[in-house]
Amino acid sequence: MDFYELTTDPIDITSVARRVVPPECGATVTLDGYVRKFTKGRETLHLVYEAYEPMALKEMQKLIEQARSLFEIANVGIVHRLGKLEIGETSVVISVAAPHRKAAFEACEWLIRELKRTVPVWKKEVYSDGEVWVEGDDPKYSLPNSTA
Amino acid sequence: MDFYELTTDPIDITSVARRVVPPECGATVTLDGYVRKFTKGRETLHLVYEAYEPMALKEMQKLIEQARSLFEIANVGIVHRLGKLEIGETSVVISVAAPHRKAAFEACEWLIRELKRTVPVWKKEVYSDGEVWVEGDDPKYSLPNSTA
Amino acid sequence: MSVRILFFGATADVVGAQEIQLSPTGGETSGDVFDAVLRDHPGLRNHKLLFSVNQEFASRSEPVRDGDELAIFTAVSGG
Amino acid sequence: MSVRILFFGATADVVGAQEIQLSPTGGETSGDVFDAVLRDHPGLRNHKLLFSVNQEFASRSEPVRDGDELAIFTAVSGG
Repeated sequence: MDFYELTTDPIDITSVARRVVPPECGATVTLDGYVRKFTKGRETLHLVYEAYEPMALKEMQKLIEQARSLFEIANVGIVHRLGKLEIGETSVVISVAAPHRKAAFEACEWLIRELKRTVPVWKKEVYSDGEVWVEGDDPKYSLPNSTA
Repeated sequence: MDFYELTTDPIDITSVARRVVPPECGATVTLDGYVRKFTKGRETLHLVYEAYEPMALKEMQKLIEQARSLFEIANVGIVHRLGKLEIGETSVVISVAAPHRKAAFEACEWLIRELKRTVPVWKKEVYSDGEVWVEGDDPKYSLPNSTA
Repeated sequence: MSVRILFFGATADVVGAQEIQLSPTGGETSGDVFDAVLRDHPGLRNHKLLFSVNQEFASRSEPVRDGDELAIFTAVSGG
Repeated sequence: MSVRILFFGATADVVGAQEIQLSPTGGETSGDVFDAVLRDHPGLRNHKLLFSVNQEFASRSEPVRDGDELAIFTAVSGG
């Protein structure tokens, strides 16, 4: 079973990885992204993730469908956390089970790259002296002409 | 901190992944290998893993050293389970943390491939009507001439 | 007719709201609506913007219909 | 002199022991010792074998010294 979720609760990697396991597969590859303490040398106190939730879920579902068409994989699980996250907490987990582990590695790497380009989630880095909404540097969809 | 271990206890993926996380990195890639129910259509009841333990630990250490020379990675954790494993239980976990996730994916994939070729661990598949020690099909070290 | 425009993260901060309602006279494209929002909130022009119509990434040329849900946001940064 | 020979998995099953001791007369290579084991346990020849000397993968030409720990095993299958 594939699944894709947004949650404000802490993410347990093991349970995500376990949920994608089918009996005929032997390997699961899991990407675990978490809150960095330092970004470009600046110390982050904590992060806040916000999502356009219904659209984010639709985009996650599309990613899984595309991954299935590109790679020979069995099951995919994606869980993205929202709300306030402390340093070191997991922000996203992507687990891919596949009959051959090479496909699991390739699909997992593709999924995290595309998730960062397409799924409408934004993170705010909070420092001791301010905060900033991070803007992605490689969006998949071309920016419209915004000069009115 | 790198680590490499053999254990007869169940492996918790989350704790393995968490132990390789340094504060300056943002992603960990984890390979989770587990006992298949079916191998080539034959139903496995359970597996038994045996190791040449001191040599296995040395080879795991060498793999980590080689991975460090090949990939830009921060920390590596490898835990291999020994003894009797039920279907679905994790036999091996390899977690790699890296500043850039591409290196983590590449190193993790390299490590599992090389582990299967070099670390002296053997698995016995137990069926309802017999059992067999599985022999690797791609050993790294060439087979010596064994004709006496 | 009436459409909702949603904002998230940086764009919600600029606009000072997570949602506004507009009442186009009819026949507008998504680009027309977004240009109208940018005239009211010129601070948005300091950002590279993406937009969506009914929860799908959109170009400027989508027809806008009564009850549509539009959104204006910066390049995504999840993961 | 005395050396230990360890067996694992399939090779332990063939030999019926996890460890034996041999007493080479001196000057033997690892290949000589392994050939001697194979003469005593010809069933090992049904397997593709690897061997190690002092916990390192070994060729046939390693010198064997008193107290060495040798091992004979099949291609590894962990993971």
